[in-house]
Amino acid sequence: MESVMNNPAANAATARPTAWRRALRNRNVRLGGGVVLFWIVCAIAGPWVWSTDPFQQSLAARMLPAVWDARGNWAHPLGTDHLGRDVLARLLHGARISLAIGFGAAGIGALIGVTLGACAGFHGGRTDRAIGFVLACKLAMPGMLLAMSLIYFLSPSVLTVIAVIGMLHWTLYLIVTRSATQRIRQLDYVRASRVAGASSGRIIVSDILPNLSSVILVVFSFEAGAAILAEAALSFLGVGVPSPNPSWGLMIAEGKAAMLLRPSLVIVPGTALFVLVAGINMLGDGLRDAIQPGARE
Amino acid sequence: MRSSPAPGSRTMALLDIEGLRIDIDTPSGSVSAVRDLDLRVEAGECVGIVGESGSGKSLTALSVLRLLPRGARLTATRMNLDGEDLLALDEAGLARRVRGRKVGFVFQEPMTALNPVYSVGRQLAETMQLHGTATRREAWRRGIEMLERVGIPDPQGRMHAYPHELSGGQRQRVVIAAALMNRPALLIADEPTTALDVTIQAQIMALLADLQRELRMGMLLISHNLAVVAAAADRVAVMYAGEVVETAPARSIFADPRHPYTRGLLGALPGLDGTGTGAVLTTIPGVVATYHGTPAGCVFAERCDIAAAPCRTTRPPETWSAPGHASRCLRLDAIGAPAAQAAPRPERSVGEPVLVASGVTRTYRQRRGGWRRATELTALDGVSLTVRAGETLAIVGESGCGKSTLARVLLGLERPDDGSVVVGGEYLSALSGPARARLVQLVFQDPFGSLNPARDVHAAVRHPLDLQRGLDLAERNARASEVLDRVGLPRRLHHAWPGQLSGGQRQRVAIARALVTGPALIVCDEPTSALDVSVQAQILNLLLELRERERLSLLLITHDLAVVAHMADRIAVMQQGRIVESGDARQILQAPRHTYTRTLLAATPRLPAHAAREAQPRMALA
Amino acid sequence: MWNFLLQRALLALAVALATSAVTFALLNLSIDPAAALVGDTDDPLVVEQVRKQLGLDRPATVRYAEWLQRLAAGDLGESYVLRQPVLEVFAQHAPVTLKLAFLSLLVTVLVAVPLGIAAAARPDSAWDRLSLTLAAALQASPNFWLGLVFILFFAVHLGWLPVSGDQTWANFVLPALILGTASVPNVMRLTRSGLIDVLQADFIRTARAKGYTGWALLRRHALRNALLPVVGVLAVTLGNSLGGSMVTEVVFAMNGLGRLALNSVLTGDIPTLQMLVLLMALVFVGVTFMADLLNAWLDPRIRVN
Amino acid sequence: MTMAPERASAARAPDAPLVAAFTRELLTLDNFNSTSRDNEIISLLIDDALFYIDPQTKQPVPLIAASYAMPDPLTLDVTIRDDVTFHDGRPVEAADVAYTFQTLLKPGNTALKAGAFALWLASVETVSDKVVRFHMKQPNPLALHSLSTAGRVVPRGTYDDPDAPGGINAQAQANRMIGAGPYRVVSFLPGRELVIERYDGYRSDSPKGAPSVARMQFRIIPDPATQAAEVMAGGVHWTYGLPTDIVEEVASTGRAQAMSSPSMRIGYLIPDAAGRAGEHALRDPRVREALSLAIDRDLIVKQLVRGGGKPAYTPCLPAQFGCPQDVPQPHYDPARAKALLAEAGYASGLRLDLWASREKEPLEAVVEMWRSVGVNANLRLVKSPAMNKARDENSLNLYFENNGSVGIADVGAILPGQFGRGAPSDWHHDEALYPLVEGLLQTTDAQERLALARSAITRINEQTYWIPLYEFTQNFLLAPDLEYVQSDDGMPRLFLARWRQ
Ligand SMILES: Nc1ncnc2c1ncn2[C@@H]1O[C@H](COP(=O)(O)OP(=O)(O)OP(=O)(O)O)[C@@H](O)[C@H]1O
Ligand SMILES: Nc1ncnc2c1ncn2[C@@H]1O[C@H](COP(=O)(O)OP(=O)(O)OP(=O)(O)O)[C@@H](O)[C@H]1O
Ligand SMILES: [Mg+2]
Ligand SMILES: [Mg+2]
Repeated sequence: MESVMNNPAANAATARPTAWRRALRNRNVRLGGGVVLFWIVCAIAGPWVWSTDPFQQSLAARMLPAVWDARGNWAHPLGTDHLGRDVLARLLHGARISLAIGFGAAGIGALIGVTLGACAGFHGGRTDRAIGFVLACKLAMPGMLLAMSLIYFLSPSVLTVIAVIGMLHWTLYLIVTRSATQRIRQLDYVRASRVAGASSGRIIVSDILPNLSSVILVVFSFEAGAAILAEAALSFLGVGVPSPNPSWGLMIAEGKAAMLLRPSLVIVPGTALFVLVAGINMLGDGLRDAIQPGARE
Repeated sequence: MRSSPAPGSRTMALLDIEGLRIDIDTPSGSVSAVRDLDLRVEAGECVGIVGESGSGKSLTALSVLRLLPRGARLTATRMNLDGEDLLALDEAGLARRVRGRKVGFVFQEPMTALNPVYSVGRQLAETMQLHGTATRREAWRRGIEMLERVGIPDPQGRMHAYPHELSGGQRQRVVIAAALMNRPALLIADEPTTALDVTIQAQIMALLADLQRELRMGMLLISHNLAVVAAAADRVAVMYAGEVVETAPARSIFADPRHPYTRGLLGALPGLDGTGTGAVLTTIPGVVATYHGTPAGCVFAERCDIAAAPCRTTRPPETWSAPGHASRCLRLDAIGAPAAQAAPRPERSVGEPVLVASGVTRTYRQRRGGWRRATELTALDGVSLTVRAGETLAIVGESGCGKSTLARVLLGLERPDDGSVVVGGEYLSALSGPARARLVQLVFQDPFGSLNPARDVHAAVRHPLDLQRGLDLAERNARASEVLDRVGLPRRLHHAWPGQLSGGQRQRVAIARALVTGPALIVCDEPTSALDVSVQAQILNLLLELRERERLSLLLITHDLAVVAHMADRIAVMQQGRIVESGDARQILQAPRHTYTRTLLAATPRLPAHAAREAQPRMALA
Repeated sequence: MWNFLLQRALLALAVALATSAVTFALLNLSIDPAAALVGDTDDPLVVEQVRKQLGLDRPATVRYAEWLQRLAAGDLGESYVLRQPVLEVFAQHAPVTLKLAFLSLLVTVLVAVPLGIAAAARPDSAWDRLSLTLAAALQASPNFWLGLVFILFFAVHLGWLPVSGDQTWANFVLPALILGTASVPNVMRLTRSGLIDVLQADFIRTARAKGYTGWALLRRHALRNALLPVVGVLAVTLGNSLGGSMVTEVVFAMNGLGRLALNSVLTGDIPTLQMLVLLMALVFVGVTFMADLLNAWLDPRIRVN
Repeated sequence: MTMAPERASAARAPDAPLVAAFTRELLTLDNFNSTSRDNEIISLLIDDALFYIDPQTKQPVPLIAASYAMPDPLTLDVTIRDDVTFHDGRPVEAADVAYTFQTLLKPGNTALKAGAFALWLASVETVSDKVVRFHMKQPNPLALHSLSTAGRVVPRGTYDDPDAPGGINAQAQANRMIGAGPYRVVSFLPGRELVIERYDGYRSDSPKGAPSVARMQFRIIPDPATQAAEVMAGGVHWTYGLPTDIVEEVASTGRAQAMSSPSMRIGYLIPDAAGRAGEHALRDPRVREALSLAIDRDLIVKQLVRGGGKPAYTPCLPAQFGCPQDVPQPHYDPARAKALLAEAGYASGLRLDLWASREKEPLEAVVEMWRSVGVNANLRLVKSPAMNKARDENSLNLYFENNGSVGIADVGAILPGQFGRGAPSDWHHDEALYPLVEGLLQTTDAQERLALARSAITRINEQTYWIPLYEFTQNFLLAPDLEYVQSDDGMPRLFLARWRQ
């Protein structure tokens, strides 16, 4: 039956009333999106506004407390770290790196996972089984272990860390893309494209992928959060972002040694990480809630 | 709906609803889905509700059990069932005393109405156990009994089956059996057969009628299919945009429709006798409107061709034209006799063959996991057919007989294992994708799946041209716009997104997309079965018009014999991958030779004019 | 059925071999086991001794071929570091991780599933928001950090539980909580969204029309359907936590497989790593297989094949 | 984080067990087959060697040996005491000593320390019940030191195994150690836990003193923060090697005592002066010197290393014999560093990769100091297996290394091993330097050795083959009621621990 039609022809057909508009009305999307946006603005503008050099050490002024401590001062609002570097400057600079890691790694994961998933879902049969095997291998392999050997092997740098984390976080994309592709492949518009003479590749690129974008974005948001945390764990094990680059994960791992004396060294980047990841996840939750019901409309 | 204009003569009805109003909170505001609705069902009576999609039929039915969607608010002045005040019952009370006990409910989708992880037996027995009306063992026995009653073979064994092991028709029978376990006083059936084959639809409808009579149940039958309602109901209510616009005994509503909407619906139905082939159907322009708040005037005014100024400001009162026959229209006087269907078009000439398929065979290998031998399924078995220029060939047959497979092969989407397909003088298998696209195109059943939600209308229509070589963008754009004009899509919708279109509009876009490459043949796989009658009429008219104007050949695949009768020049009947009968449409419809064709014809419900029950009315009106 | 089992076994083997080959290649490319094994010295004499002791003077390909050959005979080799057959090493380290994995699975299930159900039963209610917030919070807390905070609070400050070690059950409480809560967000979300989906299904409307409401509706008609995908995710979680509790085991000084894996990377103990990867892959395939069986038992539609 | 005041603890019984924590796995008990510092600590507890390094004088004194004599520079006669017993009660005899070293010298022995003995020992024999004779290949000024740090004695036949290649099984004592030290092994789970108890048969007049703590348990806790938490919670009583920050902050809660001492471990950078990794700016001595001069070692030590750390300006420690400090030293002079770089043609800057596997913070400080003289260094912190691989494949040209001289206060314990021909850390390939450092192990004449060492160190500093940084600090966290003294040779002697009453 022609399902619920809200007199659609009546509204002016200019914008695209797809899931996006519904998403923008979602509370979680707004809140999470606001948080993410806040950090993006911080990452871009922060280092200009607070222009202290995040790498400038001052060994004589190490581990100064933050302003809320009686001994703190406004020269270093969040205090200094174990090498006397300004924590606020590092936090802002770290936002760039952590966001780069989150988005970069999630992007690489998306590239791998979506490509594999779309191929598996679209071609099915032998291709599907081969990709399923790769997936089983990936799932069966301890990820941390892979990460460590890979980071040894490639030289450690922010880019390496992004690449390695990306290479470890594509399974969810694959699974989601594969099943969504299987579903979409059956739809009549794909058949219509075939009838119009489109090749498989063209169908995947122009018919299937655009319709996966919302699901992929949801996975992307979760993976971005996971990637930021994965970097923190790698830093804990000593194979994360190379210092002196101030990623938040590294700041936590470094601050851990002075956790009792200067809890703020852990709490400040920890809170930043928490807020960002929680924001990203909230965004993802919201997007999924907004996109899932009646995915067709 | 009062069965009589005299308020004093109210008898105790089984179901008595008065002043029902349902509002639904949506993100874009509160929608008034049902307004000021009265409905009575007497014991042993079958009341039908018809109306276009979105007119509020399901909500009305669900409101009896208060199973409304989240955000729906229900108010009513009276809502009695069997003497009990439903409005006074809370959720728990309703669940305990009404749902599944006094009222049984049959839903539209048999495929999903049963829980896939539990056995049929459990889902039958639980209805009684839940209400404590029987012990486990008694419930089980009654389950078997009911399965037998609804005509499922080996009921004892089937109790242990899971839903996926049953066919759609069997599942619907199980759903009916489950609804009847506690011998309810009222059975509500919401589109019980829409998803089923015609033959099975006939069986299920007959079953429901039998059961209703046998158990002396009241029944509320909801369907968008006028013929189905005509065959089963004692009284009919026509709903439009949340209101009952006309209510009458079944016989008189079809014989003497009063409301312009009812007349529109009836006029839009193609006839089955084959005499009307090619005639233009009457249509109702536009789609059902949604109201936020109570409309000032007649809800149908927007689409009514005889609407006058007062129609938009004054709410029409209920007018009684005969005992039991009421309608809400201010312009009853302006309505003449029911519009006679226009005269059939002259005989048309057919030309050269555009498509010749010979001996097409397609088998599917079904892997059953592991190394077990794959089983073979012959979906097409030596099918040969010819379609000539300007001709419409209809392919009919039961579900799973291979119609869609044939369509896919003819479109080059799938290669036949054997046999050949020649289109426009060229072997299909030798053509490139874009070259093929200039010869054959297709229109689908599901208007919602046929458009890529990520492309706007114009881009969707242009897409096949994008894949052709040698046309620059301006040319392609111009051609797409031109085709969209030709299918009658308003200009303001040329750049709309599919999500903003109604089903009929989508189908127009799909047809435009099929036309844009200028093909010789268009394959239409169930082009209207997902559409309302009024919209179906629009689409059929469009196809007919295009056929005339562009000398298009159509290959029409459908279940609906009325559509076939209306459109087809020739008919091919398929069964199990083979063409069992083919020939001139009129001849086959009037004198079918193959048994399967006869069954198909017999199962197709007809309006009272053709129905046998017309002769022996069994209405019991107050 | 036998066909199916055989197929699964072959798949497990293929996965295990593929992963072990990747591990071997990666490790040989990134570290020098001999240099890693000597420890606190870089005295070339000592390094030479190590090479001789372990036969590392031969090319990696030869060593891998040998490893395969011995594997065919059922011999997984001997740890470079502990100088014991790796299977013995596995047997020593497995119990800790097994306990940890099952306890944390228990934590996950006991926390995530009820929360998910409560959230789905009334979307957008206070419960729902609380659960989602909790999930976001848990997901955003790095494991090691949470571990240290828990240690400081529960073990040092309150003195309720031991700080580290793996000797008594009390030792497992904190790590299982940490590891278990790590997968709570995912499982909870999945339970929630699965149940929300199921509650919108047609058969739920049928069940309501039969008279089911409230808890009975959830229990008798919705839960089984909603938990089907959860089972698969739990299996993957379990499979991963058997090999992946590295950080937790380090923080809590537990001697399980995660620690063993980490140390093996740090010391270039290739045979142990090979064994770990091989067994983990088998375990993983095994666990997911069990999940499939469980799902087949829960879902008659799968049972057919 | 606020901490509850320490829970009142009743005075500990004098023989209460002591729990010590190690960061890394303890894999074997056999010090001959290990190079880890943890094994040295354990070996001092469960083994007695022929000699013992006196923590005050840092000189070898007889331990199992009663006396020794050197009839000629290539012969060492050691007379052993008659009151020393193995933990199984058997007396230690000359035959056990001879067996121990003969086994080490067998060509097929794969024990990790076997090769080191084979360098200077030719053969060992018994002269009588109580006298063992060592024949040396060359005069060895550090012979007694070697016999102190690695000269423990095992019962005859310990390693014999007819099935093993060469008849020796180097692993024989990995798990079941029979020693002659003040403690004996109760149980050992490799990689997990070791429990030892006071050996009652231990002689009371040993230079090691009489052990006090009755029982010790060694646990492996990899994460320093967890170790600190354990000490605070009272689950661990002795731990070493924690970062200064952690030690200080834990001590500030009053739940543990902090202790820092010198470590006799020096940290330094090795530049690729020889061009092992190809042509590079570091081939230029001016660049190397500039790098060294640009480092403010005092600041690093004062602010980051702290504890018992000291700045280092020579490739050896001042506490070591033969390590003069009146040689040219690279004292902090950023202006000169800049000038040197400009002279060498790097006025506009220089890019470097600095590899390291530990000491992250001080090295970050170094990198920052270099930055201010225009050297842009990228700190590549990897685990040591990865760094060693890069080093051995000549794919790095500047790395951080450290050396603890096995606690021996003599330059002979560090210079030959670091600068000798073919050493992995030989990145100078300076023909003039080889004879100087190798001579340190070939002559016993103290004056001659001093002269050799001075020339070698001068040459190394002039050419900046090393960029010495600082002496490490040795940090301990102790239970509040544990008495423990640490010698400044950096070698923990746990048998000296006792509960404060
Ligand atoms: N869950 C809902 N949320 C918002 N509006 C709804 C919802 N369900 C129904 N409606 C509105 O109520 C109106 C009537 O819906 P209903 O399902 O009763 O129509 P129907 O006549 O049964 O149509 P169909 O033939 O398509 O089943 C629709 O126009 C729709 O806009
Ligand atoms: N890709 C496929 N693989 C295996 N079997 C298939 C495949 N496609 C169709 N079949 C089988 O071929 C037979 C014919 O299917 P087809 O879709 O052509 O039927 P149909 O007549 O269009 O039915 P309906 O009226 O329900 O659309 C069916 O039994 C179907 O199960
Ligand atoms: Mg409906
Ligand atoms: Mg079909």
